[in-house]
Amino acid sequence: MIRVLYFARLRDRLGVAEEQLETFPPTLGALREQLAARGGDWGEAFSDRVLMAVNQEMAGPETPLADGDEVGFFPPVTGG
Amino acid sequence: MIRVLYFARLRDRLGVAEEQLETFPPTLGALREQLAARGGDWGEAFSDRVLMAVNQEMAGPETPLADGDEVGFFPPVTGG
Amino acid sequence: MKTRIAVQTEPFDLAEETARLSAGDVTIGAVASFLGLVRGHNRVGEDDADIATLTLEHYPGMTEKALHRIVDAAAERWPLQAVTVIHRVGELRLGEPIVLVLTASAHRQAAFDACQFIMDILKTEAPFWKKERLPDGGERWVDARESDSEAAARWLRD
Amino acid sequence: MKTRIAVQTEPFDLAEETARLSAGDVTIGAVASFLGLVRGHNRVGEDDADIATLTLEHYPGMTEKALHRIVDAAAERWPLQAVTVIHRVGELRLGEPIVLVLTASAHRQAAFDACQFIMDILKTEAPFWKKERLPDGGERWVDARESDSEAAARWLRD
Repeated sequence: MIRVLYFARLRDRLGVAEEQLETFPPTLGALREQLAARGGDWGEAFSDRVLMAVNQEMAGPETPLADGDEVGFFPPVTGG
Repeated sequence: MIRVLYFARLRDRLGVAEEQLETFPPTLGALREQLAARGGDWGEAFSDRVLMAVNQEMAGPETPLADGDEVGFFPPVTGG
Repeated sequence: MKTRIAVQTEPFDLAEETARLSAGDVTIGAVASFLGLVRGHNRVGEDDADIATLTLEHYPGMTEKALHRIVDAAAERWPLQAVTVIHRVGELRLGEPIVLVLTASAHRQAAFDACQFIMDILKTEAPFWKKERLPDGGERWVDARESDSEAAARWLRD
Repeated sequence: MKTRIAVQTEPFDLAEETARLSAGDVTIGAVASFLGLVRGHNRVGEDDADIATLTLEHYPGMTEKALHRIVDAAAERWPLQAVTVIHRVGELRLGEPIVLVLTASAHRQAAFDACQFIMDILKTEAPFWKKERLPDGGERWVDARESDSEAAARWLRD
């Protein structure tokens, strides 16, 4: 099982802040594709630039996923 | 008449903080040469790098001198 | 290196933070700082628009990790005695402080460079997001700036 | 542009100066600052040596003029809403503040650049001189640094 978190504009568009996935693909990139394929707002939301983190570290599409991981998806950051 | 001021290390070496000159040459560079020619510590003190100001603005050797001017001689600055 | 990193809703005390940074360390000759404040208007496409308040959301846990990593990267590049980074979250009013970065070093160039580096990388890597509330009650998320990506990229080129 | 320049023996209040700089101006989004402190040792030729106190002499009248000119030059190069420069003179103890430069702008790059510019030019053009008193009672004037001349020269090349 993995935890998936959505933040800021992305969360608002999806209407989901957090979900738990019992089954998940082997990489972060594959997870992103799977979410984008859900249809509705999901495809459009993931067609924008979306940053990804695994266990609270920025991560790329090749990053492997393992049971217990925390995955974050979010728009480009605007702090400071 | 002009007022001539000396600061910091230069003043300490010359033992003079301020003097008034009744007669003075036409330019700042000529004044500097005249002071360096006084002999004793003066020649050595003016052989180091010395900055010059006329009426409290940094000035070069070509700067003309006029009655009532305030001239400053000092070593490279070390504030901040 | 003395490091202080905080993500908080409360304001911070600039004088107290500066004193804490340099207290007791007479090898520090230079403290550079950056203070980011909520501005009263922002550029939206071609238009300037007034804003009423600014709300900062973040990714709890990841923000602190990201800030620690940025500060550690700065300490690898420059000789620093102390660094403080405080970033506020929640709803902020016009003119209120958002972020404070303090860097202390023996000499000023290291302090200046490290302070700019931390701000530039923070702007593109620390997971904070700004939402503006307009005087008419409308809200909108702030868009990331291309100029911020360029500012961060210059440190990778060096 | 709001300008505050002071040459004084008294310490200054960092929080008060920062509040004064940005008070009431919600177009300010960024405040960069530099704080110079008396360090406990200095490089003399090849050796480090401890110092006990630092005395700052200046050229009264010319210092204020020079600081105003430096700040005006910064305001011509960058869009600044406010600048504060405070430089202390007289005898200072270890760890005490020597100089404070605050620059306020809408955006951070202008604030950072202007702050560095003012410090770099101040270091080579404002008529202040430092004299160190050593723990054994001896005194010596501080030598100008070649690196300060180079830091100032880069702004003329740009």
